[in-house]
Amino acid sequence: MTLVRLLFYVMSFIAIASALYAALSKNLVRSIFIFFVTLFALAGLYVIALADFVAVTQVVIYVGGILVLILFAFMLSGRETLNVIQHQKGKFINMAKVPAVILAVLFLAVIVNIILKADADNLPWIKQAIAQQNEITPTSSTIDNIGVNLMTTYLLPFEAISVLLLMALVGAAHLSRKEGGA
Amino acid sequence: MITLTDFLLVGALLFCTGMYMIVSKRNSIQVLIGIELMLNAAILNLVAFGKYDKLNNGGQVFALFAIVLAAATTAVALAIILNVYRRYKTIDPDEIKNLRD
Amino acid sequence: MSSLLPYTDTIISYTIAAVALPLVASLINFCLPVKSKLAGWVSTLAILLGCVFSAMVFAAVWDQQPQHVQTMWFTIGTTKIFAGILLNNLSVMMLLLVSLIALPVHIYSTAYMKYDDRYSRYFTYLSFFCFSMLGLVVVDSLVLFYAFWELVGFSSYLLIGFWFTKDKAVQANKKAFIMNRIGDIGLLSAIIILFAKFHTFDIATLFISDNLVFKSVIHDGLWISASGQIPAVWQYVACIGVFMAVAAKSAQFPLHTWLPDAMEGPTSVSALIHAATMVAAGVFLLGRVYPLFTDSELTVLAVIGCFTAFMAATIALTQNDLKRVLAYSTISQLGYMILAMGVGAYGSSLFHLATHAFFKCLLFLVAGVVIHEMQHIKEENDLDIDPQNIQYMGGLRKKLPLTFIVAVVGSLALIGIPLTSGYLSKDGILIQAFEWSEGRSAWLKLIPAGALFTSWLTAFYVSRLIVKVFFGEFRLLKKYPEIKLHISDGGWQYRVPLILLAVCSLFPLFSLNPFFYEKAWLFESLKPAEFMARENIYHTIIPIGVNILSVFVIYAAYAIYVKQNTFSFPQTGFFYRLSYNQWYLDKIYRKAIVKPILGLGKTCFWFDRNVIDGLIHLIERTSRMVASLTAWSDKHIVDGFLHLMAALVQSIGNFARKFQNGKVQYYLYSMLLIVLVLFILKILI
Amino acid sequence: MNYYFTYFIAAIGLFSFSAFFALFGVYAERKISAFIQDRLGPTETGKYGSLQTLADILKMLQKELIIPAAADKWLFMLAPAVIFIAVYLGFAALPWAPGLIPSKTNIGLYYIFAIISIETLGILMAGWGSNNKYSILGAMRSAAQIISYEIPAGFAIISVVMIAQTLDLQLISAQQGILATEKIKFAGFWDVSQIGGLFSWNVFRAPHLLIAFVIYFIASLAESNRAPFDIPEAESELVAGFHTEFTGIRFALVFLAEYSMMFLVSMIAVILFLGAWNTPLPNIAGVKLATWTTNVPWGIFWVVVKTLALVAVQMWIRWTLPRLRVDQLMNLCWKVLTPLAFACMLISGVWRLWLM
Repeated sequence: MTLVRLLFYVMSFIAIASALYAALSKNLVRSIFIFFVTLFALAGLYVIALADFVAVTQVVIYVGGILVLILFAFMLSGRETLNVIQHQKGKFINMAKVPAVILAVLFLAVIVNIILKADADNLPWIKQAIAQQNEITPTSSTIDNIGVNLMTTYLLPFEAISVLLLMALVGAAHLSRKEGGA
Repeated sequence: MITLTDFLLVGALLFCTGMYMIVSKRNSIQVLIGIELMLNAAILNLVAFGKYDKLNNGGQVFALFAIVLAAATTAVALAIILNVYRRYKTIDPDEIKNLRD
Repeated sequence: MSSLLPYTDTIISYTIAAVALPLVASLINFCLPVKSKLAGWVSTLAILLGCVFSAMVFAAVWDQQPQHVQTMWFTIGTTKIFAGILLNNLSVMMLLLVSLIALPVHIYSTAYMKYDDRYSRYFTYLSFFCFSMLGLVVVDSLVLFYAFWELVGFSSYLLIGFWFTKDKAVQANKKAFIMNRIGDIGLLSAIIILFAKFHTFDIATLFISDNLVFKSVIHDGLWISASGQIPAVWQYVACIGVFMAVAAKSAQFPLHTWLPDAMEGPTSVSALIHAATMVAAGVFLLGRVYPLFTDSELTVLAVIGCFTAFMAATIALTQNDLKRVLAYSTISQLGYMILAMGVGAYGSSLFHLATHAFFKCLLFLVAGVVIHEMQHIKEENDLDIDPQNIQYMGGLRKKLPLTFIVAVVGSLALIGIPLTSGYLSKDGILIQAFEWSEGRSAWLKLIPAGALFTSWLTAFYVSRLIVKVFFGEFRLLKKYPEIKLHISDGGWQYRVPLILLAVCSLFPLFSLNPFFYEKAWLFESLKPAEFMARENIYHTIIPIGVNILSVFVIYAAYAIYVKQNTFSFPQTGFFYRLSYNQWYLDKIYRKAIVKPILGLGKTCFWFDRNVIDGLIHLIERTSRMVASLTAWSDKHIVDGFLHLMAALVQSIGNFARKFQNGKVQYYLYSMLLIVLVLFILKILI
Repeated sequence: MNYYFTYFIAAIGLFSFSAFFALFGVYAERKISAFIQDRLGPTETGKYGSLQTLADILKMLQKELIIPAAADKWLFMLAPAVIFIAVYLGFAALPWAPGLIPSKTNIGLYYIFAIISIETLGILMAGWGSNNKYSILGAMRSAAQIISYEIPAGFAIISVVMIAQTLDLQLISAQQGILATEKIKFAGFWDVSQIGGLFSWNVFRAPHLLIAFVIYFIASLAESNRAPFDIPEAESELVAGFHTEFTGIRFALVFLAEYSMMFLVSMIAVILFLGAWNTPLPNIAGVKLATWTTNVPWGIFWVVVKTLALVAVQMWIRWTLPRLRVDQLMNLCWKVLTPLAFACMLISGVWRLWLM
């Protein structure tokens, strides 16, 4: 049991536990704040998967951007929402939710089955990558390479995403404008 | 050594949690969080596989794209939710059944 | 800069400086407060320095080794796209010409726009235009060329609509912009076709050094070159595209109507852009892509050029708006240039482009002075007149002596009287047109004849203009005897540019020999290989014929308009109305294009209203009938049976409704459930 | 195991440093404000009142921890910790001297930028958890302000990164002095690789970074909720903004976070623009001042001196300028700073391509 492996288990546990809490909590605000823990734990998992840049991006965009945005939207939509939500049927196990639980569990079973069947670690291309030393090692620095790749190999998707972001920006701004504003 | 399967299992768990939230929650914002959870599960898979692509960084780059896309999705979704709230005074997806203007 | 350019060449850096300085000036002016008087001097200084740099570049490149540097811009797949600067005789001539014309216009503008509320904005736009135009002439890649082409159109749009509070100006700039868009579509498609065919945007590779276009041939309906073959129709499409671009930018026949309207901009803008430089961009484009055109396509060009020249000249005969007359004469002269391109007089065309730039700019600046003074009178005396209408002018030669002198110089150059630059270039075109028509069909002989006739028309309308403005007595004074006149030639900012341009409109700048156009240095460096020497009879007859008759025409105009004795034109005849209404082209466009489109809209509306709605009404009525029938039968015949059916239908409906409840999550449920079942089936089987 | 042990030492050291700095900062704030307003400030406790803040801390530690009845207990209790930890984590990637950095990571700058944004979440948590109108208004204002000002700050940082071509703070620092491996040019023309000192700092290497520095400095004031951008805690409107309901040690944590944030953003400014741990003294011929004053002790000395100078400027500004209105604040951010920062970024690109 190396330290990294221990860290992996701790992080996975935190991620899954907090996600479950977010899913089961009746309190919307807590659900949002605990989702922040999930995201942070996931960032940790990315670091363990040797993608430090993605991890930090996750923190910047998800935690600094998306979560704050969600909180903002929630707080802007007024306190009444909260009151309505807090007075939901208060049982922990709700009969209405049972089909959803069954669906999720069955899905999980199926996906786990598939994962175990697929045996990802022995896929031919992964073996090949390890053999050709095309595997990221803990000491290698990837950001230079990511930057170069973004501007060369993935230029088209990069541009497409930027256009999409612009459209989303304009669309969101337009949608959330007050009625009769223009 | 942490194997790919470990990452995939964590991803699967997160994915199913998110799915549960999407189908069961009576609040659009929580549904949105469920969507984000599912997206994150997918990103985790991308990153995990991306470890074996040092040259092209396909996994990591597309993880970045997915994060950015998630931001765009959230912005638009929240704008819609706010509008819906303004009109129906509720954000329970079950209550919003009218498609007409 | 060493890392950007492959090697640092002083000529190239000078070129970049000449192009970039106006841009810098534009940016500085953009940041200045809108009324800042500094703006004018910033722009003027920039263009002055640009002029010096251009002159140095010109001296280094003209008739010497062409310069071409490029750097890699980006890659599409494996195709590398280069961008850079291409300096040959054509581009350095344009470079120098544009900055040389822009300089006096800038100086003039500092005085002309002095009291405008958006002074610095004006110079922002003007400098931006200079940047675009200078960029256009030096770039070597068709993509960059297109970009600058658009920028030129855009800055022209800004300047025409500079007084955007005037409704007419807004209409005019919209019209100009839309007309130019039509041309841009053509240019873009031509560029795309060329790229698809030759896999490069590089002008040098396409037309000059490798001359891929010239080496390609059309054979058996196929357009063949080293890089493959495609149907020949694409070659025609490319030519049509280029022609559309040329026609839109240089105001040729079907697309010329924007240019007279563009006169709504400040007069200094008209001088720089709509007389001297921007409209020449089309001719320049022709010069760049000349090898693309085959012989028959060139003939079409010649026909259209000739027709444009003739038509515009006839229109100019009767216009009363000072600037519109000049605008139509510009169209006419541009027609000459296109005609010259068409008959293969490549050098003459560009020579005429250069000389025309000077004297037309001069005439516009003169018009600016006159209009400015008329405006002055109008404001001082609170009159309700159009300051551009020549009906109100007359006898101004005593009030504005300097303006009068330079105006005469400019007009003589426009008519093409010996000792002026216009004589050299225009005779070149006429003579070569006649030579070209040798041995061609009789119909094509009409082209040089038309051009010749047009030159006499030119003499007439120019004389009419000058006579009406400067001779006779001041008609405004006749109408309002009590008004006071405080007018003069204006300060040095007016005088210096006028004198400068007037000197440039005389022969010595271009040739030491005032009579033989082929001795002009500019022409000698641009002339094509198979040039006929001065042995043909045309070389003697045409200049003499043109000029003698021109002198008569000038005298006739003088006689008609000053002495007003004996003879006067009927104001109602068909030809008068045709000319006065500008050949009804605007009306035709309105009738032939705008009206049909509106009509189509109305027809659709009518169709919707009557046919479709009628159909619906019919259906509605029918169904109502059927319904009442059903009601009757329901009531009286199959009541019980129907109740049974109704109950059945209701229960089915209720059952189906459960799945269509509009709840998103319910749909998600079902979807995920089906996916799950599929998965499980897949695993089990 | 020693390897991990040093990490703990470093963490504890950084914590005690930030705590000590907060003590010092509060005292300095009082004295500077007193000086600016022409009065004496604390004088009673200790010589010149130097023990005043210590006494305040002691008082605060003894106070009762009140949780409002309507508050969301967990969020309320966790918020100060989140706020402080977010700032404190940022310290992990700051270089103090040549070779002396708690955690050497190749994306240090990006990491700090990310970590700082977590503070917003803590503030929102505190605002919502308090269940108090003033708190939530303050929290929303603060979040809106921090998010908006992250944009000009981010672009100012990017313009430095474009010049430096790395996100590693230690490399960025090394580039601004005689330890640089590449050639450094003062204002793009004068090679000062061997001379070092003041001339090789980023603001002088590429003069447009001076604008970027000002933009970053203004934005950092907003991000640490300092005057003139302190509308989230504007006393006259919102009592004390998001920390209205906090008492005792929780309040102390919020305060600690604010002062640590001041130090953190100033230190980032120093690292990015003002030569990090590099000496301002140049080598003049034989008198090798730069070489003599570039080592670990001097490095710590220089970076602390420069940072404290910037902190002093922040305090000076707080006691000199009036508070901005919300609309003025947003106008400044979106209509002035952001376009300017964009321009800086553009110039950086051109500069890097043509002049370096």
